[in-house]
Amino acid sequence: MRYEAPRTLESAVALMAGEKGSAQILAGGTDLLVRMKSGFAEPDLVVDIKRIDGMHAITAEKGGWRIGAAVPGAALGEHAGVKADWPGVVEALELIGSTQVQGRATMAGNMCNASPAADSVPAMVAADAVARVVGPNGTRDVAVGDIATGPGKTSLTNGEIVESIFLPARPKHSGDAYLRFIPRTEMDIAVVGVGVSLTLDASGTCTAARVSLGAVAPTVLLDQKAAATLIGTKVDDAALAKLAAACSAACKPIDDKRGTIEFRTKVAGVLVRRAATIALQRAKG
Amino acid sequence: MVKVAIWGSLRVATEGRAEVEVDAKNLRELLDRLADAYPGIKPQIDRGVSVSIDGLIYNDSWFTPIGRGSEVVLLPRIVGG
Amino acid sequence: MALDDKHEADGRVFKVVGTRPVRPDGIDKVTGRARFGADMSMPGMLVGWVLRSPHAHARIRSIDTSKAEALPGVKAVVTRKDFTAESDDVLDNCMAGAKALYDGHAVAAVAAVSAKVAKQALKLIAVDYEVLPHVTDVDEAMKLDAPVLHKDKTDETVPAGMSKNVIQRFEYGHGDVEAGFAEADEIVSRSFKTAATHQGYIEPHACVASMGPDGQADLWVCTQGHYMVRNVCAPMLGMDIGKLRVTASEIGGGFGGKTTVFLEPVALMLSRKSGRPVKMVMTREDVLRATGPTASTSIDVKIGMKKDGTITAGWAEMRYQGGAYPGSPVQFGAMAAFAPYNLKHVKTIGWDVVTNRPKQAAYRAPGAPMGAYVVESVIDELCGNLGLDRLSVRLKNASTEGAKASYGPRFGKIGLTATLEAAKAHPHYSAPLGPSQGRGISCGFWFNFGGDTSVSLSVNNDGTISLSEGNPDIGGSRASMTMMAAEELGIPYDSVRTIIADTSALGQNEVTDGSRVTFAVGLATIKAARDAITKMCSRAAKVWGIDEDAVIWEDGHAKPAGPNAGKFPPMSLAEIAAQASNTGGPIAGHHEVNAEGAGVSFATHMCDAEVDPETGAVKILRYTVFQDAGKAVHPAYVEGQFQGGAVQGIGWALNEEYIYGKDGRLQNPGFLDYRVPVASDLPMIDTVIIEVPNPGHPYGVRGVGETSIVPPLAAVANAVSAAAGVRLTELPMSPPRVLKAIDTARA
Amino acid sequence: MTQIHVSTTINGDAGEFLCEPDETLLDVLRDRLGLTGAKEGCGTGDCGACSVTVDGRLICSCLMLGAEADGREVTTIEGMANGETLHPLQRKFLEHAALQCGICTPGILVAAKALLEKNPNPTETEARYWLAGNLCRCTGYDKIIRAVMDAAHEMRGA
Repeated sequence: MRYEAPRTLESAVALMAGEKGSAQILAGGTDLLVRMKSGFAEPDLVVDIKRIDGMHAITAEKGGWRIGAAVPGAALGEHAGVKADWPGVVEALELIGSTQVQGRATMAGNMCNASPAADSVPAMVAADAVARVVGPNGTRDVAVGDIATGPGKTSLTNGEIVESIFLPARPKHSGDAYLRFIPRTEMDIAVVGVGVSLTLDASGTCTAARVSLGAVAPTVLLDQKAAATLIGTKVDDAALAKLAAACSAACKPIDDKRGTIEFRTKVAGVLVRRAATIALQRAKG
Repeated sequence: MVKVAIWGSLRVATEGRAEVEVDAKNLRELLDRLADAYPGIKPQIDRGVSVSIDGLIYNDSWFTPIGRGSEVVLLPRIVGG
Repeated sequence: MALDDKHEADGRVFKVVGTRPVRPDGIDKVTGRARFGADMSMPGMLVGWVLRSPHAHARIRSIDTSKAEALPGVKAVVTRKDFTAESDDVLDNCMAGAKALYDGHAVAAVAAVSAKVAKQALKLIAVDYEVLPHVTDVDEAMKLDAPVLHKDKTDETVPAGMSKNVIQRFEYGHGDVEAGFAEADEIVSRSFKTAATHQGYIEPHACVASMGPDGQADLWVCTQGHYMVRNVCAPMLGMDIGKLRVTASEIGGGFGGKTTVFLEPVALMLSRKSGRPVKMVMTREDVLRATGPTASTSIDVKIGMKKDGTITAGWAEMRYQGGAYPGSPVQFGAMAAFAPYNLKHVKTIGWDVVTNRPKQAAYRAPGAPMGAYVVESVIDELCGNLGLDRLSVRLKNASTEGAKASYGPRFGKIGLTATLEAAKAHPHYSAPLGPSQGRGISCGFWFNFGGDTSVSLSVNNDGTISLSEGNPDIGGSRASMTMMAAEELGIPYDSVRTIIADTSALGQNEVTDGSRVTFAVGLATIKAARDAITKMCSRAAKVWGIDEDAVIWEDGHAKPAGPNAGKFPPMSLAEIAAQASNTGGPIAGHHEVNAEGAGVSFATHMCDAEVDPETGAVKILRYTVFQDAGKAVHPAYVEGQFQGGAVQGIGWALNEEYIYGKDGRLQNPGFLDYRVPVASDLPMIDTVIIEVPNPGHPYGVRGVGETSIVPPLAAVANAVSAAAGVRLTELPMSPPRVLKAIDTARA
Repeated sequence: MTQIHVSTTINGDAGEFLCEPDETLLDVLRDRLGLTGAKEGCGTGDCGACSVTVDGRLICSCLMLGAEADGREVTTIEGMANGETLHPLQRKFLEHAALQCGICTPGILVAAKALLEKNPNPTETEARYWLAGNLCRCTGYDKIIRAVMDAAHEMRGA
C-alpha cells in the first residue's frame, strides 16, 4: 500500500485516477481504517485529503454553508453558524461514534461510506444538501441522496473525489431534526434513522417538508409521500399520525443482528413523529 | 460414623439414598470410604468434588477433621470467576 | 471450624483495615507505565498469529503448511500434530485436532518477523475441511436428531436414550416439591431463556514466550493465574513444570475469562520451533469468537406461594450449553438458584450440554446469575399476583443461620437478612416512581472459595516489609494485602510493598478466582506476618535475655509480656530489623496453606428502570447494591466490586448477547455490536456494605467479587417488567424484545 | 514496500520515526516509540483505550495512520503528569479508586483531560456522554465519573 497526502485537489484527482489497483480516499478514516484492519479493504493506494487547502473550511455561500470534505464532526459542532441554521444535520453528524470518532469522522466520509445506516445522510437528504464532486472530467454537484447507490456502493466514478457538501440557505420559519434509534445511549449503529426538515408560513401551516429514512432500505430513502402528509397542515397530532403511518409504510427493512423488520417499521413511525415535533418547534423559533 | 448427604443425580450410585453413612474421621477417609462403598460415585470424585462440613466448603484438605455430629454434604467441585 | 458466636476480630480496633489508601500500583496505572500483557517486548522477538476455523463444525481432513513455511520471514508454523501430549479438552480447545468445533476454533499458528508476514502466511495455509452440520442452541442440541459433537463424553449420570450432546445431569434439593405445591395458594410456572455473554475484559489475551534449546522457558502473560498457566502448559509441551517460569503481567480484566489458557501453549510451541521469543496478542474479534464466554440457557421454573408470602416449594429444570466441550456451569446455577431461601421443598435439575460454540470459561459466579434470574423473576410475579410487598416476602423466606441450603448444607453465619433489612430501610425503596417506571428487587448468592496459597514476607533492614504473593492483582488486591500485613505488624501502610511474584518464587497459588484472593491470600498474609512476628519476638527475647514466651507483639513493637518478664523499653520492628544480622540473620515470615473456610456471600439489589413504550428502550434510573462483605478491608475497592458486578449484570440483562447466524458464525465479534454498557447508559451505582464476619477468616473477610453479578439480571428484569406492564422472559431485554412483549400484551 | 519518514511532536518533544504506510498511529506509539500507555482494546474505535490527542483533538490512535502524524502534535498518557507532579485527574483517580484493573485508565484520563479543557464545568451527564467511547468493564463508571467531577471542581478552584 502507498500513502499519499497531496497538497492540491488536482493532484489528488490525478493520483486517484492514475491508480491501477484499488484506491481509497482517507478523510477521517474512521470507516476506512476499520475495514483495513478487518481485511475487508486492502487498498493499493490511500490518498489523504486532509493536507489540501480548503478541505477543512466551513464557508458561508449564498445564504447557506459549504463544508469541506475533511471537516470532522467536532469542528462542525463548534461552528455556531451551521448549528443555528441546520441543527438537525449537525446533531446527526455528532451522533456518529464516540467523542474520539468525532475528532476525525467527516460528513463527506459518512456519505461516501454508503452505509444505509449512516447517521448524517438522512439529515443531509432532509436538508436537500448537495455534494460537490471533483474528478478528471471536471466538477459536478450531486444531491447527497444520489451518492450512495447501495450498501457500500456509490455513484462516484474513477478518480472522483467529494470536495465539499453544501447546505442550502435556510428559508424563514424552517426547522430540521434528526433522530435515530440505538439500543444503548451511544456507540451504536442506527437501527432506524429519521430526518425531517420543514418550513411553515406565517400562520404556522407547513408549506414544504422533506422526510428521510435511514437503515430501512439499501439506501437512505427520501419519503415524498410522508412529506406530503405534513404539507398544508399545522403539524398537529392528526398530521403526525398520518406521517408516522406513511413512514412505516415506506420502510423496506431487513431482519439482522441490530433489529427486526417489525421493530424497524414500527420505530420509524415513532421517530418521525418525534423528529417532526422537534423540527416544528425549531421552525416556530 | 459420619452421615453424608449425596446430591440427587449421584443417588443412582447409592440405591437412591439421599444420605449414606461412612466411617471417617477426616476428609480423606470420607472420600476413600465413599468410593469403596459406592463405586458409582468414584467417577464424580475423580472429576472433582467439594465437601461442605458444618456449612463451610472444603476442597482438598485430606486431614480436615470431621466431628461425629458434623453435617457433611458432598458437592460438585466449586469453581469461580 | 466451629461456628462460635464470637469472632476473633470482635472488638478489635483496626488501624489500617477499613481505610481507603491509594493502591501501591496506582501511579503506574495512571501514568501509562504499568505493563500489561501486550506491553512486553523481547530482543529478537517474532509475532505469532492464529489461523481460525471459519466453520462451526468441520472435520479437518488435512492441513498443508508448506507454502506458509516457505514464505520469507516465516520462522515456525504449528498445528495440532506438533503437540504430542495426550489429548484433553483444554489442549483441543487451544488447537483443534480431528475436528474444528466452532467458528474461530484455532487450527494452525505462524510465527514470523512481522504481523504482515504472519498474516500473509496464514492465507497460504491450506486446510481441507469437511463441513458438518452444526448446532448452537441448547434446546436444539438436546434433540435426538441434532448434530453430535462428541461420541464419548456423556457421563454416567445421563439417562440412556438422550442426545450425546447431553454431557451430565445434576439434581439437588430436599423435601417433596409436589407436596409443597399442594400447599400453595398461588403457583407460577414459566420458561426463560438467557443469551451467552462474554466477560468483556478490555485487555485482549496476550503473552510472550521464550524457550531455549535447553528446554527452559519463560512466559510473560496476562492471566488470572500464572501458576495455572505453568501447570497446564508444561505437560502440553512435554516439559517439567519447574523448567517453565511464568510471570504475570498486569492484567486488564478477566472476570473468570482468564482462568484458562488459549494462546499460551501455542506461543511456547512456536518459540520452541523457531528458537526465538514469540509474542501473541489476540484481536478483539479473536477474543469474542474464540475465548470463553459464559453459557446460554433455557430454564423452566415453578414456585408455589401461600397468601401470606411463604414459599411452599421451588422447582427448576435448567439447560446450559457451555460450548464445544463439557463443563457448563449448570451445576452452580442449580445449586445457587434457590440458595437465598429457606425452603422445605426444593428441587433443581441441571443439564450440561455441548454445542458448536467456543468452550465456555468461568464468568463471575459462573452459572449463578441465570439461576437467580429465573427464580427471582417468578418470586416477583408471585408477589405481584398476591399483592405482597416484595422485600417482606423475601425477608419472610430468607435463609438464615442454620437454614438448610437448597444445595445441601446448613448455613453458618450469613448476612442475607441484613442486606434485606438495609434495603427496606433505604430511601431508595420508598422513593416515588413516575409513569412507565418500575422497581425491581433481587437477591443473590455465591459460594466463594479459598484454595492453595503461598505468601512470603521479608523484613528489610530498615524496618520496611517486602511482601510477595502469587495471585495477579485484578482490582486492588495488592492494596488489601499491604493493608492486612501492615495491620498485623502494627506498622504504617507505606512501610509495606507488595509484589506479585513469578512461579519460581513461591509455592503453588490457585488462580485469582472464586472471590478467593482477599480471603485466602489475606489469610496467608496475616499468618505470614504472624510468623515473622514470632521470629521478631524471639529476637527481642534474645536481646533482652528473657524467655521467648515472655515477649508479646503490640503496635509494631516487641514488649515484655508483663512486669514479671522484666522491664525493657518496647523494641520497634525497625530496631529489630536493624539488628537482624547480629541476632541470627535475616527475618522473614511465610505461610503456605490450602485455605478452606471461605464464607458464602449474599446480596440484595434494587433497580429502577424506565421503559419507552413506543420503542422498547430501557433506561436504568437508579441502582443500589446491598451486600455482605464480611469485613471490607479496602471499602473503596469493595464498593468497586459491587458496582462493577452490578453493571456487568445490567449489560447482560439489557443488551449483551452472542448472536449466531444460520451458518453457525458469530455475527457480532466486536464491541460495536457486542454491546457492553457505556458511561452514558448508567446512573451512579449506590452501595451499602454489610459486615457479618466470616468465622473462617481472622478479620472476618468474605469474598465479594462474584456475588455482585448474581442479582442484577433479575433486579433489572423485575424493574423492566413492572415498567412495561408485562413479564419479560428472555435476556437480553433488547428493545425489539421489549417492544414485542408490550405489543403482544396489548393485542 | 517503502517506509515513510514522519516528523512529529510527541508530548512536547520533537521526534521522527519511520513507519509502514498502513501502520496505525497506535502501533507506531507502542511498537516503535515504546509508548505503551495507549492500549489496543479493539482496534476499531469502539473502546477508547488508545485515546490520544492530535493537535488538541481527542482521537482513537487505532483509527489514524502513523503517516498522518507528520507535522502534528501528539499527546499521550505519558505526557500527562508534569515530572513528579500528577495531573489533578490522575490524582483524583487514585483518591477515588476510579480504576480496578487499569487497562482503560490511560485512555479515560486522556479523554477526561480533553473534556475539561473544552468544558471546565461539565454536568455529570455531559461527562458521561463525553466518555461514552471509553469502555470500562470493572468499575461500572461510578468512581470514574466522581473522580472526573471532583478533578473539574478542584481545577476550577485553582
